[in-house]
Amino acid sequence: TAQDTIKIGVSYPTPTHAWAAGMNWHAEQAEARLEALYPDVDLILINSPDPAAQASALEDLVSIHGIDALVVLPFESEPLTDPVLNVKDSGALITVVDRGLSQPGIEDIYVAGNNPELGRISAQYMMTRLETGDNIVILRGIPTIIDNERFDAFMAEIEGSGINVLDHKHANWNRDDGFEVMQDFLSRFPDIDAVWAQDDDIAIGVVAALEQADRAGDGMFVVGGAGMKETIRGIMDGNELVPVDVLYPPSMIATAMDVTVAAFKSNGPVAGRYILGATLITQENAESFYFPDSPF
Amino acid sequence: MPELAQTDATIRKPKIDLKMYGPAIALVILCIIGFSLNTAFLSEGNITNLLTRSAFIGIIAVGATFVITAGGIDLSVGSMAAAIAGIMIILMNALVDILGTGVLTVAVGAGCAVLLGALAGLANGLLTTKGKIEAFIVTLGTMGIFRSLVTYFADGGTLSLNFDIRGTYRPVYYDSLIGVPIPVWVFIIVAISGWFLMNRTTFGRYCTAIGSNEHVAQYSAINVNKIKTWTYVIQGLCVALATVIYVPRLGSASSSTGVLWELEAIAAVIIGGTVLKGGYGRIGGTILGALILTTIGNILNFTDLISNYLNGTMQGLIIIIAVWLQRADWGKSKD
Amino acid sequence: MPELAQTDATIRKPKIDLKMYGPAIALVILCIIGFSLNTAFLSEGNITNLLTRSAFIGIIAVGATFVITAGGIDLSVGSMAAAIAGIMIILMNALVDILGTGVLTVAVGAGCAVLLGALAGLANGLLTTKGKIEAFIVTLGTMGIFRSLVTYFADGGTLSLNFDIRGTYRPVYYDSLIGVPIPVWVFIIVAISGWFLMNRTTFGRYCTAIGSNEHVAQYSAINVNKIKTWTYVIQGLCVALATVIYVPRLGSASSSTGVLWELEAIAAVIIGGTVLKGGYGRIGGTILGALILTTIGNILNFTDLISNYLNGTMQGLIIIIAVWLQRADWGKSKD
Amino acid sequence: MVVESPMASDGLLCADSLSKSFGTVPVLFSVSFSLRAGEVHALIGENGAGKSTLMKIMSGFHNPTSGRIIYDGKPVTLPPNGGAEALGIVLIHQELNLSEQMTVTENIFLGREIAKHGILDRPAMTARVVQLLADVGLNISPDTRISELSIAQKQMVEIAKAMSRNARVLIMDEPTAVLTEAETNILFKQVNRLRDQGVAIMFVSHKLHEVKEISDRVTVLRDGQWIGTSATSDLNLDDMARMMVGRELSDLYPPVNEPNVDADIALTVNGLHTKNITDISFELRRGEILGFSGLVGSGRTEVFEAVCGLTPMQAGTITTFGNEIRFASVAQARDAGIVYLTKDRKGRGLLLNEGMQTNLTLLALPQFANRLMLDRKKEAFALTRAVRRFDIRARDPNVRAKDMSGGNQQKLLLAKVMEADPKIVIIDEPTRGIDVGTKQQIYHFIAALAAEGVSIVVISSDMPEIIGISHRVIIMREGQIAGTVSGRDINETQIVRYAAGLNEETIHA
Ligand SMILES: Nc1ncnc2c1ncn2[C@@H]1O[C@H](COP(=O)(O)OP(=O)(O)OP(=O)(O)O)[C@@H](O)[C@H]1O
Ligand SMILES: Nc1ncnc2c1ncn2[C@@H]1O[C@H](COP(=O)(O)OP(=O)(O)OP(=O)(O)O)[C@@H](O)[C@H]1O
Ligand SMILES: [Mg+2]
Ligand SMILES: [Mg+2]
Repeated sequence: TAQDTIKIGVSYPTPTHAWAAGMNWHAEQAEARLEALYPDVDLILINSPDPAAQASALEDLVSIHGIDALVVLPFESEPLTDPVLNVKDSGALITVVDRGLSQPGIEDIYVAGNNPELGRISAQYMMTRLETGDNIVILRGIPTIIDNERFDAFMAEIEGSGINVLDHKHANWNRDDGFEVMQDFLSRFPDIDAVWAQDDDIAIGVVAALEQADRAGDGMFVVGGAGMKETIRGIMDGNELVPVDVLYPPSMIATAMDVTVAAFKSNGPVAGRYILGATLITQENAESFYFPDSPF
Repeated sequence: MPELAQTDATIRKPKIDLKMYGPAIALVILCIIGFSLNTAFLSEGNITNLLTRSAFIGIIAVGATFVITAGGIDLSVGSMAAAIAGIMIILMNALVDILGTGVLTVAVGAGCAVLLGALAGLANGLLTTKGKIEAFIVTLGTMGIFRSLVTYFADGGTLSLNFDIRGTYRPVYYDSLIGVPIPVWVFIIVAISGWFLMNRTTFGRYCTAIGSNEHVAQYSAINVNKIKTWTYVIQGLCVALATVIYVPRLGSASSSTGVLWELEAIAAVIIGGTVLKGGYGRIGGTILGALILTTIGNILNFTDLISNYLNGTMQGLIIIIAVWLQRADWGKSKD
Repeated sequence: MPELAQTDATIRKPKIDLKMYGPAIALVILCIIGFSLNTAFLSEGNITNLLTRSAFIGIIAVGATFVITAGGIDLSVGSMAAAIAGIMIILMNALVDILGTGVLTVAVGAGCAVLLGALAGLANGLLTTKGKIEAFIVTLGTMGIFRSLVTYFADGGTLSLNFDIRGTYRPVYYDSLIGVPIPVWVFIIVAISGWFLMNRTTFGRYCTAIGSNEHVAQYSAINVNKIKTWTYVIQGLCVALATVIYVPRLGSASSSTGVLWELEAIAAVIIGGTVLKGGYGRIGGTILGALILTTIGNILNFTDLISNYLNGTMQGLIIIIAVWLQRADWGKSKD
Repeated sequence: MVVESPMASDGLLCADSLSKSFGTVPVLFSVSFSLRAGEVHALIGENGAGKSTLMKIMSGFHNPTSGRIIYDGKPVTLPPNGGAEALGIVLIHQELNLSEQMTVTENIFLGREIAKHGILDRPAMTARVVQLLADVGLNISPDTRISELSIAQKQMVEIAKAMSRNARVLIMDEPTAVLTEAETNILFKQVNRLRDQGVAIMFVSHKLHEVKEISDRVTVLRDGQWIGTSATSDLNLDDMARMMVGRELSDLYPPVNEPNVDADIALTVNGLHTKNITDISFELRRGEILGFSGLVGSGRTEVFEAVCGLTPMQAGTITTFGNEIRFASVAQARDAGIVYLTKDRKGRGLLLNEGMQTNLTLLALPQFANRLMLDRKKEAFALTRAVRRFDIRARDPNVRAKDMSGGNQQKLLLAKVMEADPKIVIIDEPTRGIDVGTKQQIYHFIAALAAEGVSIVVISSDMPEIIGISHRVIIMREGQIAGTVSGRDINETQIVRYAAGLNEETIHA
C-alpha cells in the first residue's frame, strides 16, 4: 500500500553543463536500478534552475510527496541550509551530496567529491612538468565557492615553485568562454607554457584556441578536470596536449542514492561521511574511468 | 439634448469585459490541473507555500507595473535584489558587534535595504529622465553593475548572514500571523497599496497619462520627469521590500540570487493585462500574473510525467496560452 | 507665396547630425583604451579574433534591427540559436550513415538549419500577429521552449558533432578568404544586405512606418501583419546563419549555448542608435554596436587592473556611457 | 431653394441607404446621396452629425452596417484600409494620417512607393514630391521629417499626398480647418484644376463661406440623417446654417464690450526671445480679449509656449499681476492662473485612449484630489457640468477620446483647460473644426468670461473670428510683432497689411 512505500526525494541543480548532465544520467540510472530492485522504494527526481527554486522544490517534496528521505545536491551551501533543516524537521533522513551545508550536523549521510584536492592535484601535476620561470594561465569557472576552493588550493600549492601565473579569468565552465578568453590570453602573452582550465568543457575551448593560433606544439599542455569521457578517451590514446585529467566523479549522486536506500534496507549502520578522491587520471589508469554510455 | 437622453439607455448597459477575467480564468484552470494531478495541491500547506513564494515576484511586479504603465522598463530588478541582499547581509553582520544580534540589528539592516532600494531606483530614474538614455539600456547597464557588485562583495562566493541574527530574523519568513505567513501579509499590503496608488490617486493617473502620451502629459501640467523617476523609486522600494522578506528564507546572497527575476516580474505584469508600451496598468492583474507563474512551477514539481528538461517548454507554452486566452477576440462574433 | 517661403531658410540649413557618429566615436575611444593597455590589442591576430567573434552577435543583431524597427522585440534568439545548433548537430551525425562525412552532409545540415530558423521565426511572427499576443510574451515563451528543447535533446549535457564531419565543416569557421575569415565575410554580406533591405526597399520603409505608427501604416494599405511576420522570419534566418558559422568553431551545442545573446543583440541594436519603441532603424549603427560590445569583453581580458568580479560593472558602465554620449543634447548650444 | 431627392443614381460614387452603428450606438441612419464626376460636393453638418463616418464608409475605411455603395453604376464592396485608392477613391482624413518620424517623401509615397521588385526608385519619388510640393505652394525640403512641420504644413503634405494619387474621387474631410486663407486659396486652385479634369470631389467643412465659394452642390447631415442636397447657388450662408442646426441662428459674434482701459494689467511680456522669436513685448489687461494674428509659422504659438514654460526662454521678462515670474513647467503656470489650450489636440491635447472624464480633469487634477487621493464623485460631477456647459455630444458617455467626433474633441479640450479656473486663458485656434452653432456658443462663452474679468488671448488664423471677438489684435510676422490694431482699426485690410509686411511700425514706440 501507499503508506508502506519508502519515498525518497532527490534534488539537484538543473544540468546546464556536461558534468551536471553526467550526474543527472547517473541519478536516472540509479533510480531505475533501485526501483526495480526494491518495488517499495519510490525515488522522486527534481532538478531546479536556481537556489530559490531548489528551496521551493524541497518544500514541495515535503508538503506534496511526504518524503521519508532526501538526497540533495545543494545549488549553493548557504542558501539551502535552512530549507534542508526544514526537511529534516519533518522527520526525513538527509543525505547531502557534494556541497556541504553551512551548518554542521544536519545531514545523516554526506557523500562528496573533493574540490580543494582537485586544485592541489592539478598544481602538483603542473609542478612535475614545469620549471622555475615557466608561465601558465588559468581559466576559472563561474564565480562560486567551488571555483574559489579549487583556485585557492591550486594557488597555495603552486606558491614558491617559481611558476608564474600570468593571469586568471573566469571562463564559466563553458566552451565558448574558454575559447574566447584563451584567444585573448594568446594575443596578450607571447610565452605560455601550460594552461590550467580547471574543467574539461573549458579545456575544449582552450584547445580549439591553441590550435587556431598554432601554439599547440612545443610541449604546451592543458589540464582540465572532472573526467569527461572524450577527454579520458584522448588520454587513453596518448593525447599530448591534454595528457591527464583530475577526477571529480559525477556518479557521486548515484553513490548517495545507494547509501540512502541502504539506510532503509540494510541492517548495518550507513550514516557517515563518504569523501571521494580527486584521482589523477593518466594513460595508465584511464581505462577504469571510461564510461562510453554516459553523456559525460 | 433629447438625442442624448434617448441613447442613454442603450449605453448604460453594463459592459462585462470578458478579457478582464482572463488571468483569473487561467489561474483557475491551472489549479484544476494541479488538483487533478495530486489532491495535495489544494492542501493548506501547499497553498501557503504557493502564496509565500509568489510574494517575492509579486511585490517586485507591483513596482514593475508602475514603471511599465508610465512607458518605462526595468531590467535591473533581479540584480538589484541580489545587491541589496548582499549589502544588507554585510551590514547586519557588521552591526552584530555594535548592536548585538537582536531585533535592532535586523531593523537597521532592513531600513538600510529600503534606503538602498530607493537610491538604486533613483539612479535608474535619473539616468533615464535627466540622462535621456533609453530605460532599456540604463537598466541593462545597472543590471550588470548590480550583479557584479554582489559577486565582488561575496568574492565570487556566497555572503551569509551571521548565524545568531538568523535566529532573530528567521520568523520574518517562516512565521505566521492569524494563520497567514508574514511574507503573504506583506504581499497583501503591497498589493492593496499599489492598487490604491494606481487607481485612486493623482500619481496613478499621471503614470497612465505619461505612458499614454508624454506630450499630452507635459501640456497637462504633469512633471513628466518627476513622475517617471518616482516610478523607478517605487520599483526600487518594492525590490527592497521583497529582499527584506527573501533574505531570512535562505540567509544568504550570491551572484545567482534573483537571476531572471526581471523577466519573471515583467511576465507577471503582462500576463496580468498591463500593456508593455505603457498607458494601461492593472495591479490586480499583476498579482494574478505572479500567482500564475508560481503555480506553473509548483505544478511541474508535482509530477514526473514530464521530463525535467522540458519544464521550460511547459512554462513557455502555459505563459503563451494564458495570454492568448485573454487577448484573442472572443467577443468579435457578438458585435 | 511669401508666407510659406519665409520658413524656408530655417529648414534648408544642412543639419549635420553629430549623434549619428556617436557609436563610431565610442568604438574609436574603446580602441584607444585597448591599445594603451596593450599594444597587442591592434595586432592583426586580435583584430581578426574581434571581428570573427562579433560576427555571431552582429548577424543576429541585424535581424533584431528589423524586428525592433517594426516595433517588435525578440527575446528568443539565444535559445533559438542553441536549439538550431543542437538539431543541426543531431541531423548531421545521423546523415553520416547515409551521405558520408563530406560536404553534402554539411550542406544538407546547414540548409535544414536555415529552414528551422525561418520556421522558428515564422512561429514567433504568427503568434505575435495572428495570435495578437505581445511580442515580449511570445518570445519569452519560445525562449523557454527552445532552451529546454536543446537541454532535452542533449540530455542536459553537450551535443557533439561527429569527429569526421568536423574536419569537413571546420574551415567554415577557421579558414580565410583573401585574408579575411569566412565568418567575417558572412557578417559583411549580411550587413550589406541588411542595410540595403532597410534603406533601399519598400520592405524597410514599411518596417519603419509600422514601428513609427501602426495605425498610419495600416491606413496606407500596408499589410501590417505580413510585414511584421517577415521581420521575425528574417530574424530567424539571421539566427540560423549565425548558428551555421558558430557550430564549426567548437563542434558542439549545449544548454548554455547562446545564453543572453538576446540581450546582447538588443543592446547592440540600441547602442547603434535604433529606437527601442520602433520607427527608426540603423543597420550601420547596429554593426558598430556589436563591435563595441565585443571590444568591451576583449579589453577586459587584456588587463588585470580590474577585479574579474567587476567585469559586469565595467560592461554596464561602458554601455550606459556609450549611449549617453550619443543621446545627450550636445547640439543644443550650437543651434 | 430646391431640395433634390435623396437617391439620385446618376453619380460616380453613390451611397444607397447607408447605416452605421458602433457597437450598439447608431451614428448614421439610411443616408443616400450621390457624387458626380466633375463636381465639388460639400457635406456640412454639426459636430458629431456623422460626416467623417460617412466619408470613411465611402472610402472603405469603415464597413456600413447596412446599405450599399455604388461606384461607376455597380454596387461594390470597397477594400479596407485605403485599398480603395487603387480604385481611384482617395480620402484625406480629418485627423492627420502621417507618420511623424518619417520624411515628407516617405509619407507621400507610403504604401504606394515607386519601386522595381521592391527596390525603391528614390530619385523618381523625390522628383515627383518636389513637383507636388511646388503645386501646393509648400516650400520645404522633401527630406524634412513630418515632426518638424507645423500643423498647417502637415495638412498641406496630406493634400499633396492625395494629389499624387491620381484620384477619380477625392474626399477631403475638413482640409481647411488648420489652414489660413492664403493656403486655402492654393488648395482651392488645385481643387478647381481637378474638377476641370473631371474628378469628383467631396468637401467637408465648417467654414460656410468656403463652401459657398468652392462647391457646386451641398448635402446637409443632421444627427446622422440626410436632411437635403441642393445646388450651392440656391443657398445663402444663413440657409446652410439653418439646415445644419435645425433652427435660426442669431448673431454669430457677441457684441464686443468696450474694453476697460483702466483695468489692472494681468500679463506683461517684455523683450521675450526664444529660438524662433525675437523681442516680443505686449500687455494684457484684466477682462481683455487680445487677438494674435499672423501667418503660419509667424511664431504666435511659440510666444505663449514660452510664457507657459513649454519652450525655453532665452531672454525677456514676464510679469503677472505685478509679480515677475518665469515658469519652469506648465504646472507653475497653471498655479499662477495661466493656461494654454494647444492647437494640436491629437498630439498634445487629449489622451486618445482614455475617456472623457480622465481627459477633462487631467490639467486640474490636484483640484480633484485630497492629499493625492482622487475624488471621483467630484470628477463625475465636473464631467456632467462640462458636457452641459460646452454642449459636448458623445452618444456613449464612456467613449474614448479617439472615437469622438473632431469638433467634440475640441470642446472637450476647451472644457479641460477651463477646469483649472484660470485668470488668463490662451486659446490657440479655439474653433478649429467646430460647427457654426457651437462656434457661436464658444464666442459667447469667451465674451462672458472676459466680462467676468478673465483675460483672454485668442490665437487664430480665422480672420473673421479674430475681428469678431477681439478688443485688440497683435499681428506677428517672422517671429516679431509687426503691429497692433484696436477699436475700429480691427479690419481685414489692416491686419493683412501688417502680416504681409506692408505696414511698417516701430514697435518699441
Ligand atoms: N470608432 C468609433 N467608435 C465609436 N463611436 C464613434 C467612432 N467613430 C465615431 N464615433 C461616433 O460617431 C458620431 C459621429 O462622428 P463623426 O466623426 O462622423 O462626426 P462628424 O460629423 O465628422 O463631426 P465633426 O464635425 O466634429 O468632425 C460621434 O458621436 C462619434 O462619437
Ligand atoms: N521648423 C520647425 N521645426 C521644429 N518645430 C517647429 C518648426 N516650426 C514651428 N515649430 C514648432 O511648432 C510650434 C508652432 O510654431 P509657430 O509658433 O511658428 O506657429 P504659429 O505662429 O502658431 O502658426 P500656426 O499655428 O498657424 O501654425 C512651436 O512649438 C514651434 O516650436
Ligand atoms: Mg520515480
Ligand atoms: Mg469629422
